[in-house]
Amino acid sequence: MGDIVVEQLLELSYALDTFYFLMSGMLVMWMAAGFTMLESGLVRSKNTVEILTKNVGLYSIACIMYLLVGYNIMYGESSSPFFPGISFLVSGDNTVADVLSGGKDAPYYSNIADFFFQVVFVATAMSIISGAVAERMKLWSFFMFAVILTGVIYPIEGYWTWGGGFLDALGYSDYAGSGIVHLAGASAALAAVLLLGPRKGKYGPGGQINPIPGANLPLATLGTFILWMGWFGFNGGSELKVSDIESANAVAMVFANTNMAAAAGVVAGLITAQLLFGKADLTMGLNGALAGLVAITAGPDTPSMLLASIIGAVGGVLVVFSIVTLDKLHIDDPVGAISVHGVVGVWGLLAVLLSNEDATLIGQLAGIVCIFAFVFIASLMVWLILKKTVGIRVDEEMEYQGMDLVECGLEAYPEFTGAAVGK
Amino acid sequence: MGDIVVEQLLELSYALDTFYFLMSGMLVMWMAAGFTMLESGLVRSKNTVEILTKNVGLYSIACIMYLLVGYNIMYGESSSPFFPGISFLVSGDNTVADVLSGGKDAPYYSNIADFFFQVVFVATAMSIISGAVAERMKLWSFFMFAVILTGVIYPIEGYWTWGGGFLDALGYSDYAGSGIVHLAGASAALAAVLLLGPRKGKYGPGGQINPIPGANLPLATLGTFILWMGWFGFNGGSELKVSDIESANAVAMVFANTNMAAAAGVVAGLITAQLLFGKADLTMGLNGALAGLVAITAGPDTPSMLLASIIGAVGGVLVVFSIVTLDKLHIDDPVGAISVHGVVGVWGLLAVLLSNEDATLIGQLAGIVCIFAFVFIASLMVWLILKKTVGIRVDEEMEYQGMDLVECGLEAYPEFTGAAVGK
Amino acid sequence: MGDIVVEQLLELSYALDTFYFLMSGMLVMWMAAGFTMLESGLVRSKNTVEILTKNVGLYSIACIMYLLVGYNIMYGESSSPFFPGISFLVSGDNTVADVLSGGKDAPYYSNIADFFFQVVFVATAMSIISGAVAERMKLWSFFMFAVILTGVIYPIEGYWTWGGGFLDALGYSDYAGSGIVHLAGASAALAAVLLLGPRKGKYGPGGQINPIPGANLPLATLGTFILWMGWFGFNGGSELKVSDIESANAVAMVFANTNMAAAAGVVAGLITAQLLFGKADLTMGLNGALAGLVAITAGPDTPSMLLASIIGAVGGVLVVFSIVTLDKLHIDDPVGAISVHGVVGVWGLLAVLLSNEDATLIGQLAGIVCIFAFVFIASLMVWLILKKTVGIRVDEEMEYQGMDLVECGLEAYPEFTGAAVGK
Amino acid sequence: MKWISAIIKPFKLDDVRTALTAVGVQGLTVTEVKGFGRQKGHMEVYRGAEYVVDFRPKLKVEAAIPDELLEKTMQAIQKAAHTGKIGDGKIFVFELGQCVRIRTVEAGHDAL
Amino acid sequence: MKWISAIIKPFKLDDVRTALTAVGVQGLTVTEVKGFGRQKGHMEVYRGAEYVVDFRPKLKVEAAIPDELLEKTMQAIQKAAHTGKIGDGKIFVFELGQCVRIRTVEAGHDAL
Amino acid sequence: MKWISAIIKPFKLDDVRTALTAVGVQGLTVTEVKGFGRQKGHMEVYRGAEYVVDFRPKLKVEAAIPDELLEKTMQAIQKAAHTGKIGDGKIFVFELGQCVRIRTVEAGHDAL
Ligand SMILES: Nc1ncnc2c1ncn2[C@@H]1O[C@H](COP(=O)(O)OP(=O)(O)O)[C@@H](O)[C@H]1O
Ligand SMILES: Nc1ncnc2c1ncn2[C@@H]1O[C@H](COP(=O)(O)OP(=O)(O)O)[C@@H](O)[C@H]1O
Ligand SMILES: Nc1ncnc2c1ncn2[C@@H]1O[C@H](COP(=O)(O)OP(=O)(O)O)[C@@H](O)[C@H]1O
Repeated sequence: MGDIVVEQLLELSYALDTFYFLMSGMLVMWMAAGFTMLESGLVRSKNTVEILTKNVGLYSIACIMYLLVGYNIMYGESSSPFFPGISFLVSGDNTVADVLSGGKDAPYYSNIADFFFQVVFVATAMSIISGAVAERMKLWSFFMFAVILTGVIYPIEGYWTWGGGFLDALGYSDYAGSGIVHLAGASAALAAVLLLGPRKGKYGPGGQINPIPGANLPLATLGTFILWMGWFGFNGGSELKVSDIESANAVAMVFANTNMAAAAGVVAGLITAQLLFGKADLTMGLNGALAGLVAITAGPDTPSMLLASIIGAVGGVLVVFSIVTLDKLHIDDPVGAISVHGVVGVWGLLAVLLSNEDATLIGQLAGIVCIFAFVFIASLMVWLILKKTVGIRVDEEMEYQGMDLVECGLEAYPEFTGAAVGK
Repeated sequence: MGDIVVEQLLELSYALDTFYFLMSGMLVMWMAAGFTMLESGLVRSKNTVEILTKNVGLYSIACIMYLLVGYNIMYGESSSPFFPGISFLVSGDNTVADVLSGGKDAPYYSNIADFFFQVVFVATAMSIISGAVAERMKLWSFFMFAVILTGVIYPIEGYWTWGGGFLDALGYSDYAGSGIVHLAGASAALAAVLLLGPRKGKYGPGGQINPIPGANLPLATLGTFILWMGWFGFNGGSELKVSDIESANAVAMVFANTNMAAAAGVVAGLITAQLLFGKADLTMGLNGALAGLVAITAGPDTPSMLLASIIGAVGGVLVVFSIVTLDKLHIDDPVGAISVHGVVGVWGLLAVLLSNEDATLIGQLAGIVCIFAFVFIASLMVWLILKKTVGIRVDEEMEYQGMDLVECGLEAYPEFTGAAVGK
Repeated sequence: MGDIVVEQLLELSYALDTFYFLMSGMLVMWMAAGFTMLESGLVRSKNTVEILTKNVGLYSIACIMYLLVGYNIMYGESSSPFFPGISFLVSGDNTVADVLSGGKDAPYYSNIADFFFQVVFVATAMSIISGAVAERMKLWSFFMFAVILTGVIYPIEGYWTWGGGFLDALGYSDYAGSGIVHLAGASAALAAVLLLGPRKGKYGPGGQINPIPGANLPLATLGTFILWMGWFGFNGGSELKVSDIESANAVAMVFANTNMAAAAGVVAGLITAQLLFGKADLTMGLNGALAGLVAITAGPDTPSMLLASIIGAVGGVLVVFSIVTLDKLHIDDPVGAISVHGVVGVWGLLAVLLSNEDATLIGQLAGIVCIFAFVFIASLMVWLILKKTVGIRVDEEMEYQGMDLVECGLEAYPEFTGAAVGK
Repeated sequence: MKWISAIIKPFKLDDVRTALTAVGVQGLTVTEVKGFGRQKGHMEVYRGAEYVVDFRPKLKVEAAIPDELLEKTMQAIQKAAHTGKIGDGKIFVFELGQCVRIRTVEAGHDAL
Repeated sequence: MKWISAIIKPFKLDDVRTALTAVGVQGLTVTEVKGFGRQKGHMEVYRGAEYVVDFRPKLKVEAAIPDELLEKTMQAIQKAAHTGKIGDGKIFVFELGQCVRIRTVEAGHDAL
Repeated sequence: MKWISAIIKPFKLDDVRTALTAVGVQGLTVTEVKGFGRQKGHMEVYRGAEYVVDFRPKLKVEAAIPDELLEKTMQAIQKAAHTGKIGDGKIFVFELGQCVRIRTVEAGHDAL
């Protein structure tokens, strides 16, 4: 009888961990809606349908590419710590016998649940980019890039750490991907923005900065809340196990720290904006929340809640300065994606050193440099090829008219908008 | 001591399965918000409050009717495979002793959790209808129909399969309800639309088709994402068990396949629109997502992820052609509900044959024909009675003025809309 | 071997309960988005950014204050049943040894998960207030009040029941906080509204009531659905355990009753509005849903689903009359928060007596009176101090211009709104 | 030259435009306006409080025309915008001093 | 007949309408406009960049009136729209050539 | 006094305003309008059905000016609003009977 009991315990524990993965993955999938709402709130109404289309489309492309080839590149067999192997499609699930074999290496949760959880991460990385290139990039060129990033570029750099490649060996510590996901997305976004140039009218002839207010701030706020919620799956699921006391405690810590970092990011962002600009700029509060979340993502398991709050708050301050600075450099990022995910992603990776004794400065710097350099350069090359062939930017007249009519033939709010005066 | 351990294993497993049911039900409930946002984004602003009211109201009516009588019709005792029995209200939960008795027939999760999961399904079926009849149907007539459909019509046809009636015996295979829920909703919607006629101005005197653009596409997109998320509960919960390895693997497969089918539906829908119309019509991408979801719902457990993607993609192509065709037939369905849930629902039921060896063509066809015929005819009769008595359509002047002021006394966006010019 | 099995059972059960807490907390956190959307849909567009900022900010402040001091006040050591103790920050998590010690008092779920679940409750209480004071209260004064309420006032009255204080001893029964959370929030809101006065233009010179329609009803509806969904965590998590048959059954009952009460509240609210005003006023349907939810919150575990529906329906009727009455008394509450959470909260507390044999009228009345009196008076004092020092209301010209430009420097919908005519 | 400014019911726009094109009017400019007149506003209820919305949505259709088209144009609008129910609107006629086409600097009749 | 076109501050609409009704003006048409003038725009900050919104929301209130009402009408608007602060707006008066009521084909004074 | 009413392409607003300020026009009023003219509308597709949006967004810029500024003002608008492509718009000139500043009760030229 003892054996049956042990087996049933394994079954239950396997079921609980699998369920936990699926719930986490579901929450990360929900982040796609968050990015979509955030970005569609921060662009002008004439470019809203296009940003919606890009977001729905990129999530879908990410799923397909990662199934076809990405997952295997990232987690498949390889003999080199730099170059992952390649194979196609995802194989079946664990057999009951394998699970019950019970050794150290026996699988303890569903393989397919793992795929599901991983696939939504890819989409997150790609979502970061769509905001930064909003209001001027051609739709289908963007989709082509999405194919490459989610099918090849992300899986390769993901392999280096999570697939057991050289960054893992170097001790690079990145719990849920401040670097692997967020900095990577921001690096690709930066490459795109540099090639694309700013939106027409964003910077005046004398170099002055013309704000281009987003059309729908309640949507942007909703998007932030969705991301916040989804992040519980993003970070919480990255513990990869919940079925024993220590894992459960760790997951709880991750949830609480994720929440505290975001909260502190909001407060810091709002106060910074109030002090700098004399106004409680909501968009800075929202970016502060996201900055707090990105900052804690590299290590939400080790800090105390107080330290997590501080890490988030620093992120919230940083993001405001970063946004203002990038604007002065005429790097036009309509939603602040490069600041939130890139600049603050780096901060998050360094902040791991504050509480995680296993992390080293060398390891973290190696990760930052390698991920940034590889993703930036690889993306730049892909963007360049696209630019020379199909083109990446719509022409000026189309940009003035708005992407929605040109690319999608639709208006987002056909009954509401006239020609906005004095904006 | 052995006994206590076995009992505790049963307790834990019961708890896990119950919790899994509740989380799934919560996600399906959330689909009500998805339908609401989708539909309110695809109608004109003057009919928005009314569609919101219909959606909130129908979900509530569904819950009440299913509690009062529907659940018992569907899952109660009956001696006939065609006619379910009738009884009222839902009895209490399983006793601890029953659960611990441990035999094959011992309940393994909460009865009330089952009710909760089932009740949200009914609401889904009814939600499908509200979109198709939008912008012209009387509010309270719609609610009266909701009482009948959720209290009687749906439970009867649901009984035929899930309650152990004749379709179950015929081998009709419909995992989470492509037919029982989606095709059923679409059949009732078709009956309504045929009796109602198109919205005024939708088809010109020469038969030309006048588009009536939806007022708020970000909401429609949000609604689609909500539905996508909620579908993880809809399909994922329909495995009905998660607490052992095989069930957990099956649930994981269902999550992953559901996601892949939706993603492929988006890509297929967008590409089809681009090829047919020369524009990446966002609304077709959204309908593609839903088509993918509906298509996979009849059998998300058996196909590989690749096959699931193909099933979804075919759904995404089909839905575009179906929408265009229905429009040419002057069947006016503002949100494409009949195409998404009806036409693609049928495809989903047939697609089961591709991977499920237990399914037969005969069984699937029997299900399709019986469900469609019964729900369509029963609904047609109810709609007819409503039409002859209280009326189902507002008069022309009210339709012009908008349902919102007439039925609800409110405007959805009182500060934004003037009299839209040239729309 | 027996010991290991017992320990593993404890581990699994601990993991499941912790996971259940975290999922519940995640859902309650999501309610913050619900309040935000609800409120931003019910104010005018010129005050929308400010209400968004208030909601994002108050949630964040609540998290920080509750971490710093609130949680310890509410659940810390104290020798007095009236005055809680005070200490700072939240200590670490349970050790494996403590959990496995297995006695009656051994912790059965993560301490940090408990904090996470509790902290989102505080935010809910504070969210109630922002709606009632909308469109006229200064942003930073509001935030200062949030610091006090979430750090001190709420924890003190929470201690009286959930922390084991005198109300608990008196037998006051309040399952998930109809009183402790909702009535408390409404009491603080009432104090604020009395000091603030109505919005300019809300009541005419002859005392007539001028409606001030909300700018975006789809958002308000979305907010209601989000709250409905989140409430499954709010009530469902308050069972505090899911890992055995009885607890699982109880949680299932709570989910189902929560859903039924909300559904019945919608139907009751809509019918009442139709009968009273001749229109199916959507906003009354939405308030009906929330009223149903608040009403059942004090005791969702004991009634049958039918009784739960009745309790919700009474809430839905009550809220309509309460809103109309408060308006006649010139108590200007733009979103109906005082009615929904206060008046109906009291009803919910009394309704406990219908099914819970352990509850007493005395106990319930004691709870109502003590919570209302304490929170109302304490809040009044804080608001008064704020009024005398920094001021709580913007000046008339700013109010006319809108809070958004004045406080946040942004417009919510910069492209859509002109100067609304005839509103 | 004359300047015609007609206040009409919004759903008559297409009819009016077609009628104007038919008589030879080459261009027109439309503005969304709110009108107050004999036609009374409707009652709305918001959360239990009733109120009258006095202003009704209308469109203002404006066209510059040569003098000789005046008669025909007015009749065209009159017929196309007519429902016979209260609130149909008005046609106002003004003297137009000058007209220039920005693209070509043509002036007067040629610019219409 | 005269055509009055007044640019006013939006929150004065109700007062102006009441005043006009009082002197016997039967109908009017209101348009949302943006005004640029002596009254300066306000500064907004969006994500750290400051900008001036030069245009201020105003309403244009237009009414066709018989000549004899001109004096009274202008005074009524003047009084009702006056706050004394910069940006109060202007009243413009034009000669109105003709006026027709679409519903009845009445013309001239009867159509006002 | 003259009343200038110019229909322009929306993105030319800033240029036109600057040009008008330069020649000494002190105030102006802008309205969002939809224009129908030689410039044809664009095709949209919504869910498979094609349709033409005939009306194009335009801005109407209005200014009251003293007679002596007429020439300069018209040239200023002409130049600033010109792109040379179809749809550039028109300038219409009316006789303005009277003008009063609500704030000060100044009338005529002083009120412009
Ligand atoms: N004297 C007026 N001056 C300006 N506009 C007017 C005048 N009279 C009516 N209007 C406009 O014409 C519209 C219709 O007028 P109304 O009196 O309601 O009906 P009818 O045109 O049938 O007489 C009004 O809504 C208003 O926009
Ligand atoms: N010359 C003008 N032509 C047309 N509209 C004008 C003119 N001058 C002012 N306006 C309108 O009147 C409004 C108020 O004018 P402004 O100069 O700001 O203040 P004031 O009316 O106190 O002199 C402006 O916003 C503009 O809409
Ligand atoms: N006769 C007219 N009366 C009133 N507005 C006109 C007239 N003709 C043109 N317009 C306005 O001018 C705009 C531009 O005119 P259009 O004929 O398209 O091009 P262009 O100005 O190059 O001749 C139109 O959209 C319309 O708003």
